[in-house]
This record gives sequence, C-alpha cells and structure tokens, in this order.
Amino acid sequence: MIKEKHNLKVNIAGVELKNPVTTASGTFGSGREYGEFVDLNQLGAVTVKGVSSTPWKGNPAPRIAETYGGMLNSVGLQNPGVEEFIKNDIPFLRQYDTKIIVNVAGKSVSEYCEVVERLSHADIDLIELNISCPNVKEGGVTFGTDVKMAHKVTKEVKRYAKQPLIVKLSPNVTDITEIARAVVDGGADGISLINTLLGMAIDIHKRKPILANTVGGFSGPAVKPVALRMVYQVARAVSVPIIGMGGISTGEDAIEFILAGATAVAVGTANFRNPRATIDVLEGIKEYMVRYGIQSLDEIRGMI
Amino acid sequence: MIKEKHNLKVNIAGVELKNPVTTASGTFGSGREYGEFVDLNQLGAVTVKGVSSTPWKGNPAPRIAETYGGMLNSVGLQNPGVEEFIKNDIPFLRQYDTKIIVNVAGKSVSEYCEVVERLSHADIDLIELNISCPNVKEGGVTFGTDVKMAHKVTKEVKRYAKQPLIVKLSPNVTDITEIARAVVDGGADGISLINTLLGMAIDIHKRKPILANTVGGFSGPAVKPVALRMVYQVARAVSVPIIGMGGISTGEDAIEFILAGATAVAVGTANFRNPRATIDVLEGIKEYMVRYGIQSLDEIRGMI
Amino acid sequence: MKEIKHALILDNQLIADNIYKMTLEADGIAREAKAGQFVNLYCKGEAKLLPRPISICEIDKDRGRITLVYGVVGQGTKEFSTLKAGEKIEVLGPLGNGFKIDESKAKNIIVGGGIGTPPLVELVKQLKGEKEVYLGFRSQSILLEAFKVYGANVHVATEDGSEGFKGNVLELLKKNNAKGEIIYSCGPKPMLKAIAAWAKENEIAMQVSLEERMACGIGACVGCVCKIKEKDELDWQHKKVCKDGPVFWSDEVVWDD
Amino acid sequence: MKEIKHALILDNQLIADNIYKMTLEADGIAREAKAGQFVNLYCKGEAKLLPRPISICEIDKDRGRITLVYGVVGQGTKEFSTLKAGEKIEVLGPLGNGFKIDESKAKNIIVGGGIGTPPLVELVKQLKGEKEVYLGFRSQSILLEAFKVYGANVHVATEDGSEGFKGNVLELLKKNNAKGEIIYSCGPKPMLKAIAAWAKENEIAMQVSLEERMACGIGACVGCVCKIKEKDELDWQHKKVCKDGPVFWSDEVVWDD
Ligand SMILES: Cc1cc2nc3c(=O)[nH]c(=O)nc-3n(C[C@H](O)[C@H](O)[C@H](O)COP(=O)(O)OP(=O)(O)OC[C@H]3O[C@@H](n4cnc5c(N)ncnc54)[C@H](O)[C@@H]3O)c2cc1C
Ligand SMILES: Cc1cc2nc3c(=O)[nH]c(=O)nc-3n(C[C@H](O)[C@H](O)[C@H](O)COP(=O)(O)OP(=O)(O)OC[C@H]3O[C@@H](n4cnc5c(N)ncnc54)[C@H](O)[C@@H]3O)c2cc1C
Ligand SMILES: Cc1cc2nc3c(=O)[nH]c(=O)nc-3n(C[C@H](O)[C@H](O)[C@H](O)COP(=O)(O)O)c2cc1C
Ligand SMILES: Cc1cc2nc3c(=O)[nH]c(=O)nc-3n(C[C@H](O)[C@H](O)[C@H](O)COP(=O)(O)O)c2cc1C
Ligand code: FES
Ligand code: FES
Repeated sequence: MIKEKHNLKVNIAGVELKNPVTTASGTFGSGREYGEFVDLNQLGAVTVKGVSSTPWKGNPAPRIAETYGGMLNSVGLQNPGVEEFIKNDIPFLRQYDTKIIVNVAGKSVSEYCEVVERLSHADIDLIELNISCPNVKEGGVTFGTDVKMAHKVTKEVKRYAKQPLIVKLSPNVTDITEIARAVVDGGADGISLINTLLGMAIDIHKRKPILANTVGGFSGPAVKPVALRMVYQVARAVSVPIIGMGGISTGEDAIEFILAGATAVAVGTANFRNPRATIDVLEGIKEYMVRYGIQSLDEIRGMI
Repeated sequence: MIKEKHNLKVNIAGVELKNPVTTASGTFGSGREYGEFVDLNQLGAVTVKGVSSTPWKGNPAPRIAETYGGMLNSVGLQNPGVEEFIKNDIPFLRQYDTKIIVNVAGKSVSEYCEVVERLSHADIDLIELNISCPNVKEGGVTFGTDVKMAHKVTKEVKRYAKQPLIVKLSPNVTDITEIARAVVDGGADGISLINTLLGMAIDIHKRKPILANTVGGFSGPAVKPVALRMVYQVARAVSVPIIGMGGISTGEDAIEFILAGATAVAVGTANFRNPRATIDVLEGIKEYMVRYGIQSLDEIRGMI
Repeated sequence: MKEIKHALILDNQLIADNIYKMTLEADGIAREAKAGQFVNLYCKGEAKLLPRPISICEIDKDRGRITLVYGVVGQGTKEFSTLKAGEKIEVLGPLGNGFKIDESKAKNIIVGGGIGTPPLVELVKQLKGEKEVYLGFRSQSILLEAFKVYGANVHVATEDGSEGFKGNVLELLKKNNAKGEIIYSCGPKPMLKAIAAWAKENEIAMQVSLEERMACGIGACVGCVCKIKEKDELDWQHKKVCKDGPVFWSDEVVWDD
Repeated sequence: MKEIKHALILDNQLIADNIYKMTLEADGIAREAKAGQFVNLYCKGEAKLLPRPISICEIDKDRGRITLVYGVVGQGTKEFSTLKAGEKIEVLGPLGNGFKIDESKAKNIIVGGGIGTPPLVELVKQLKGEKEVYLGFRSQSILLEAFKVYGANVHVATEDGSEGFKGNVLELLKKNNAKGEIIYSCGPKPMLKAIAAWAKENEIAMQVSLEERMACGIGACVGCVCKIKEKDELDWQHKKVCKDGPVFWSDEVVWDD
C-alpha cells in the first residue's frame, strides 16, 4: 500500500519513531496482551502503563463504567513497581523493533525522581511523566493542575532523566497553555496530552456511583473535541513535540491531531473496542498520505 | 401514567416549577419552533436563548460541527437584543402555563447589569446569568473562568435583579467548586451547569477547522460524565438549587443529575436529534418515580 | 403537533458513483412539500446526533412519495446508503422555504452544480414556459433524463470534459449566450457566487438555494446562518438558511466570504 | 494472531422473561473453549464502546457452535436481543480460565444463582460423578431441563416461592443437608459469599466464578479486579477477573466488601 517515498518517520526529542503511532499509557498493558492481536514491530512506540517506585494496589472495583461514546476508569495506577517492570517488561518489549516509552507515576516529587532515576539506567527510549492521573490525588490537587507544582516536578525529575522527558498533561484545567509553558520551562522535551477528563456516572437503580471511587477518568471518542482543542492550543504555545491523544480510533482522527500540531499520536480506549485499533490508525494515516501525495507528515503538521 | 400522589413540583429560589424539566438556553430558541412539536404547557420552564443589551450578529458560519456523540457550536450569542426579546418573546411565552427563565449575555459587567436591569421590570420568572459562553471572549478570559470576575459580576448584577438570579457556570475550569462558591458569595440564588466545554474539530480534506471560529462549545450526550461530576461537586460545595444540564436526553439521564444533587434539569442538544426530547425526559422521570414509588424528587435529590 | 415520521423506504439505489436515489413513502410530506424545500434525515448510528438536511428531488403528491438524491460524503450519508427497501428511516419535513416560482416568466434558466442539482428536478417539473437547464459537474453527470422528461433543454459542463462542455457551467452559459428572464440555481457556493455576478451583469433576477451546516433544521439553534443584506454589503443580518431559506434572491446575499 | 470474529447467529430466542439464548457458529471458539470461560460480545451501537462479557453456556465442538444465555439488563444486551438468526455479531474468545474440573471427585455440588446459571450447564455436561445442582432465582427458573439432560439432580429455590423451595439457595442446601466433595458456583456476589462461608464450615473445596465490570476483557486495562489473598485477608492482591479468573477458589477470595 505505502510506497517507498512516503516517509512515516517522526522524531520526538531526538528519538526517531518509525511511524507516529504509539499506545496510550494504561490501555495497552506492557504490550503482551495486545501483542497477540497486532505485530508490535509495526508500532512507532509502545507506551506502557504507569510505574511507581513500589507496587501499587490501585483503587477498589468497580473501576470501569461505560458512557455515551466513552468510558470512565478509576484503576488508580495499579502496577507492580518499577523493579518488576524493569525485570519483566523491558526484556519482553526489546524483542520487538519498536521504541519503549515508560509512563511514570508518583505521589510526591521524590517518588517521581526515584522512579525516573531508576529508569534512567534502564534500556528504554523515552520517559513520560504522568502528572495528570485524576484517580490518585495527593493533597487534593494533582501536580498537573497547578502551574507551580507542574514546573517544580518537571524540573526536579529532569535532573535524573537520562532519556528525553515527556510530560503528560491533565485536561482538567482552566488554561492548558499555562501548564504547558510551565513544564517546558521546567525542562520537558515533549508534551503528551490529554490524560483523562474527570467524569462520573451513576447507577440510578442502585442509587450510587458506578465506580467505587465515585469519580474517574473519562476517555474515548467522546472526548476527542477537547483533546484536539488542547493539542491545537499547546502546539501554538510551546515548540516541543507533542504526542496527541484522546479519542483517537481511526486514521482520520490521527490526521486531525497531526494537523493540529501533534508529532505522534497515541491510541487508548479504542483498543478495548478494537484490539487492532493501533494498526487501523496507522493504515488510515498511510491511506491519507497516499491519497493526497504527502511524502512526510512534516508537510501537514500544525498547518491548521 | 403518573398518579396524583407523585409530586413533580420543584422550587428554585422561591419560584415553583410544576416539574423539573426546562430547556437549555440557546437550544430551544424562545420556544416557538419546538412549540410546534411539544406542548409548552407541559414544561416546568422554558429557558430562552441568551439576550444582550443590543442586537448581536454572532459569529460567522459554519457554526456547527458534529462530533462523536456530541456537537460543537460557535453561534456566539446571536440575538436581537433585550428590547426585541421583551416585545416579541415574553408575550408569546406567557400564553403558556410555564415559567420563563431568561439567559443573559454580556461583554462587560455594565452590559450584564443593563440587561438585567431591563429584565427586572419585565414579566419573567428567573434570570440566568451566562458567564460561561466559550464563543464570545472579552480580554481572552470569560467571566466564568476567573473566581474574582465571577464573584464581581454576580454581585453587581444582583443589585439590579428583581427576580431570583441563577448563574450559569463554565466547565472549562480547574476547580468548579471555587467558582460556584464565588458566585454564591456574590449573591447567586441558584446555579446552572454546565455550559459547553471548549472543543474543536478539523476537516482533514480541506485542512482547516470545521468552525469558522476555529473552536466552539461542545455539548451533547458525550459530555454527560463531566457535567454530572460537576453537578455532584457543586451540590456538595454550595446549598443553592442547581439546574443540571449537559448531555441529558432521557429520563434516566435526568435522574442521574437529580441523584447528584440537581433540583431541575435542562435539555439541550438532545432537542436537535429529537424535538420531543423534553417531554420524553419528563415521562422518563415519571416512570422512574412510579417504578420506585417515589412521591417527591426531594426523596432522592442529592442522595449520592 | 409536528413530529418526526418513520418513513418506509420504497427504493434506495446507486444512480452514479457514490450517489444514491431514495424514494420514501411520506404522505404528509409529499402533500405539503414545495420545490426547493428539504427534509431532515436522522441517523440510526448513536454517535451521529445531528439530522442530515437533504433536498426534496421530486414530489409525487398522488402516491404520497418523495424522492431524495444524495451523495455519500461522510458517516451519515454512508449509513443511508446501506438502507434497503422495506426498512424505515426517520424523516422530518418539509422544511424551509422553496423556490418562489414566478409563472409570469416565459424564459427560465436553471443552473445546477454537482449534488446541488436534485431540488431543481421538482422545480423544472413545476415551471411553465421555456426551461434551459445548465448543469455543471466535476466529471459524472446525474439526473439529465429527469430534466428532459419535464421538457427542459439540458446543457452539461464537466470539469474534466468527460461529458458535454469541458469547463464550468458559467463558461457554458456564456458560450451559449444564455438568455432568460429569471434564474433558479443550486450548487456549491463559489458557483452560485459566480453565476450571481453574471446574472447581475445581465440584469436577470436569480434565486439561489444555499447550504450551511445545521443542528436543528427548524430555526431554533441559529446555527445555519448566511449573510443577507438589509441595505447593502455592509448592512447585513445573519439569516437562518433552514428557516429563512434555503432559497434567497441572489442580490440579497452577501457573497464576499 | 488473535482477532475478533464475525460470528453467524444461528438462533436468538427468548427463553424466559427478558432472558435470551443465542447460538453462534464459532468454530475456533468452540474448539478451544472450556466450561466457565466467557466471550466478549461487541455492540453495533456506536455509543456503546465496551465489549459485553458473556459466559459460554454450552459448547458444541463437533458442529463448531457455542450457546450463550443472557439477560437483558441494559443497552448492550437489549441490542443483542434484537438480532436475528442470519445476522452476524462480533465476538472474541474464549477468554479467561474456566472451571478446574476435578475428575477425582465423585460427589459434585453445583450452585447457580440467577443469570449466573448458564456457564454451569457446560460444566455439568463435562463433570463425571454425582451432580447435585442447586439453583436460586428471584422468581422464574431457567435452564432446568438442560441440567437434567446431562444427568444432574436439580433443586430449585425461588425467593417468591413461585417454583420449588421458597427462599434462597443456601437455605435449600442446608435444608437438604447437601453433601459433596467439591462445589462449583456462579452467581451474584452476596450468594457466592454466603455459600463460600457454608462451604468453609463444611470443609468443602469450592470454585467460584466472579463478575466484574470490564473494559478490555483480555488483561490489558486492569479494570476488572477482585481481591485475592496472598496469605490472609490483610495480605491480598488485586487480580484480574478476565485473565486470572473468572474462576477462583473461594478461599482465595477476600469476601469482605
Ligand atoms: C438545505 C440543504 C439541502 C441539501 N440537499 C442535499 C441533497 O439533496 N443531496 C445531497 O447529497 N446533499 C445535500 N445537502 C448536503 C448534505 O446535507 C450533506 O452532504 C450531508 O449532511 C453530509 O452528511 P454526512 O453525515 O455524510 O457527512 P459528515 O461530514 O459525516 O457530516 C457531519 C456533519 O456535518 C454536516 N455536513 C457535512 N457536509 C455538509 C454540507 N455540505 N452541508 C450541510 N451540512 C453538512 C452533516 O449534516 C453532519 O451534521 C444539503 C444541505 C443543505 C443544508
Ligand atoms: C465473566 C462474566 C461472565 C458473564 N456472563 C454472563 C452471562 O452468561 N449471562 C448474562 O446475562 N450476563 C453475564 N454477565 C454479565 C453481563 O456482562 C452484563 O449483564 C452485561 O455486560 C450488561 O450489558 P448491558 O449493555 O446490557 O448493560 P449496561 O448497564 O448498559 O452496560 C454498561 C456497561 O456496564 C457493564 N456491565 C453492566 N452490568 C454488568 C455486570 N453485571 N457484570 C459485568 N459488567 C457489567 C457492561 O459490560 C457495559 O460495559 C457476565 C459478566 C462477566 C464479567
Ligand atoms: C483504563 C485506563 C488506564 C489508564 N492508565 C493511565 C496511566 O497509567 N498513565 C497515564 O498517563 N494515563 C493513563 N490513562 C490515560 C490514557 O493514557 C489516555 O491519556 C486517555 O485515555 C485518553 O486517550 P483515549 O481517549 O484514546 O483513551 C489510562 C486510560 C485508561 C482508559
Ligand atoms: C447551539 C447552542 C447554543 C447555545 N447557546 C447558549 C446561550 O445562548 N446561553 C447559554 O448560557 N448557553 C448556551 N448553550 C449551552 C446550553 O445551554 C447547555 O449549557 C449546553 O449545551 C450543555 O447541555 P446539552 O449537552 O444538553 O446541550 C448553547 C448550546 C448550544 C448547543
Ligand atoms: S439549523 Fe438550527 S436554526 Fe437552522
Ligand atoms: S477487563 Fe481489562 S484487565 Fe480485565
């Protein structure tokens, strides 16, 4: 389908991805499960679920609720800790010709630093700092919704990161560009957005929230207009590369994000409906390039 | 269907609505068009489109884009001005046995005051102050996203309002409870939420935004989880009545909002898909009450 | 009370590349409809909330039927194209104001462009007098026979020259030195704008049917506006295409955007 | 590579109030499936993104078929109930681990509650030895004949007494002074919890099939967890119902929530 001359390569802070398609953290495990549905060699990168310094149990069940065109989750960053991750998942992923982006979770600046320090000696390509999970709150506000905190955590973590540092932003803010500038000032080499919106669903028969955690992170096709708007705004506010995500399930969706200014795109919730969503998105991007004779995505990136 | 003993009445700041169903401002005109599809006498209230002191032309077309389970609009508060409204629409609406809620738009504190002053002498029941339209910006920030501005405009306007004053909040904020408290401090007798999220959609073939205004207000079933979460948060933060809206298209949706703490509910985007949506929502609420033997919505309001 | 009708689909056939003709049993709509009005078609797909406005192509009042001709351009029209005779579709109409047929005019020019052609069929059917139909397409023509059946002289232009005159429809009008007392037109905005300028030059009154993205289709949302002059280009109002249009006089329209 | 299959629906019938039985032509799934495993059914409705996990009720390896029995409780199952034989449905499976059938046990107790009953049919079909099936329903029973066909003794309890014993299934187990070497169970959590306590008291090993709200169904999202003991009630891990379960030993499960 794709002719030689169509170049899908993209560059994120010095790391070259063979194509712009990666996975959204937390929706793809560490690639094992969906690796039975898609050839991981075909992905530009695999972004793994959030890892913390020690194992986290996450939130109680129910953790999942479906909403109109979207879903809520309150997983709460359950993970086996960075040591287990390095031991089990990196060797697995390194079998494939794809980049590894590791999403980092923490409850304090020092925990973030600890994990990043540990990862900086591991064989991974990019670090994605998750300062935006709505399901784990310390002091009532997440790092991602406060300009000063966002700046501070980025700056501290940056000292430990040997790989380029991407910071993942929360959409639950009044002005996303303010936060984006703060993390770039703090040393971020790239920005991922959006993490989930904060949402809620109620079981009217049981008369209680569906999620045990009451509120949860809202994702899926429903949120795409907000995600796209924020990518557009941030692309105009800073000059680091952006990994765009939020509701992407087709190649057309991905092209919208690239036109808005994203360098790469991540596929999240769409995997749950279609385990081959990542590949379908990639194929859709290629078709668009062929149809309009686009040689490189640089030609259209951010042209809106 | 509904037995005598089921009482649908709700009270908003001293104004009794025969039932909790109203229309979301801007989606129902002044009731004339949908009045050909539904009997306006059956609605608890009609909330009319935003009115300003002088006629506003609104934004250029295209003003509408469809998104997954939702839509964007950038109407930009086109309206014929408060005088025309008072002359043409109040007499029309007063033919019906329903309350009139007038949504007020403005570009400055003094314009808001001017409109409210004018309305306070008109035959209407409630004033809904729209400090949250994402499509008309003055100085880059809408009144609804800044705590101090939200407080100030409410306080000023309150001096002119002879009818109870409801303030309509924007969901595009980091902390909705902060804004809610600010407007209640300023004298708001009730709160409406949510206005539209800020969103965007791109035409990948023309490679430009679908809306002439680039970004627009995002509404419809897709946004319900955010709306419900905010109603829930605000209901816990303040004690004035809440008119809940955002994606309501069925009686079940409305019950979710009431369980989260809403006193009344407004049906917006759903009208476009189903011109009888308001009545369907009302019937759905009644069915739920009958099924569970609920005499008054007070029994379940805010019980989550 | 007005309501959305569940209309029976009598036929839904591909008539050209990506273009379908659908016939609906819709007695109430057929009874009231005028040439140039449109209907709202609603999607079953839950993600697609907004109605799709589609012009009425032909009205059969006797049998209570209407036909629609639509191009598959996105998700909604794609869904419509999969529907089979015997299934039902939700439809609301007729909506908007149709063409203002001026029976006093003996020589009518009718100009259609691409998928703007369909509503002109019913118009031509109802028009008295001479009917010169000019149609422009990218490559493939549609509905030529329908116009001929109703006694029109049909002239076709295609951009790639695969049929009729190679070029656009305005060039063809000029080449033929077309003459008439009134023009009725529907098509893409740049075409309408160009023809409107030509009509003005030649002092021919012209009606244009406009398109705009809609939400309600009934005048409630103020989504579908176009600029209509009060006095001149600078003194204009936003009017609703769905309710005040879709047909306007070309000299009322502010064309400059 | 694994993939979602478009399975042909051979049958989809109402078998009790709001309960349907669907038979699918699904050769690959039937070949691999074990009793107690489930499949993901996907909705056509665009608003409903997540798969619906439904247990495999019966497996027909010879003819490459599976049957599913599902209750209509929400939007997704409502959609499934409208599908007709001859249509297709997207299905992924078999998923999860089924029951661990212990052939060394001569006396099996099988306990089902409500819409948790279906996966026990295939289990009973495969079990050797004595099979005492205890089923609890609110009012209306399902699948009794299916169990009898496979040689089980079936005991029914209904809450309203409209069929069999009036009361819950635990009361019936106690009343009958049920004896067995192993219990296999599926049903609502409060029932499983109560039966598990009874099993512990009577020192009978017990397997339970759990339910939880799922997103992926394949172990990737960590959405569907339950608490499984490492050592004791306080030292537990969140395990995935979809991947590590849905069947667990009852004494592994932390029941206290
Ligand atoms: C008054 C009127 C009459 C029309 N008559 C016809 C006709 O007879 N035949 C025909 O093929 N087309 C007609 N159109 C255009 C037709 O409405 C669009 O092609 C159609 O809505 C596209 O829907 P979609 O779901 O396939 O596209 P999508 O792009 O998936 O639609 C997304 C949204 O954009 C809107 N939209 C997309 N393109 C247009 C457009 N060109 N005009 C208005 N809204 C659009 C859709 O209605 C929908 O709300 C008419 C439009 C108007 C306003
Ligand atoms: C392993 C497993 C096996 C199951 N086997 C059966 C079976 O054989 N027969 C049967 O009738 N039901 C079974 N269920 C329950 C079945 O999955 C739900 O009834 C169904 O998903 C409801 O979907 P809905 O769209 O009708 O409801 P909605 O309430 O509209 O669904 C909304 C969301 O909630 C989820 N959901 C709702 N109720 C449940 C539930 N009880 N368990 C898990 N998710 C739920 C849905 O999957 C969906 O994601 C099983 C559940 C699990 C986890
Ligand atoms: C089940 C689930 C788990 C998630 N876990 C994480 C996580 O561990 N770290 C993170 O940064 N984002 C996490 N996210 C957010 C996604 O990576 C992504 O930002 C968001 O879902 C929006 O994209 P989507 O709409 O394509 O899913 C999670 C999302 C889901 C649905
Ligand atoms: C076309 C359109 C016009 C609107 N105009 C107004 C307005 O004039 N004033 C206002 O306060 N809100 C306006 N809104 C916001 C709605 O009143 C409502 O808050 C929002 O759409 C969320 O509800 P929904 O999802 O049910 O539509 C408008 C919304 C739409 C879709
Ligand atoms: S589409 Fe709503 S006013 Fe025209
Ligand atoms: S449903 Fe995703 S891990 Fe079980």
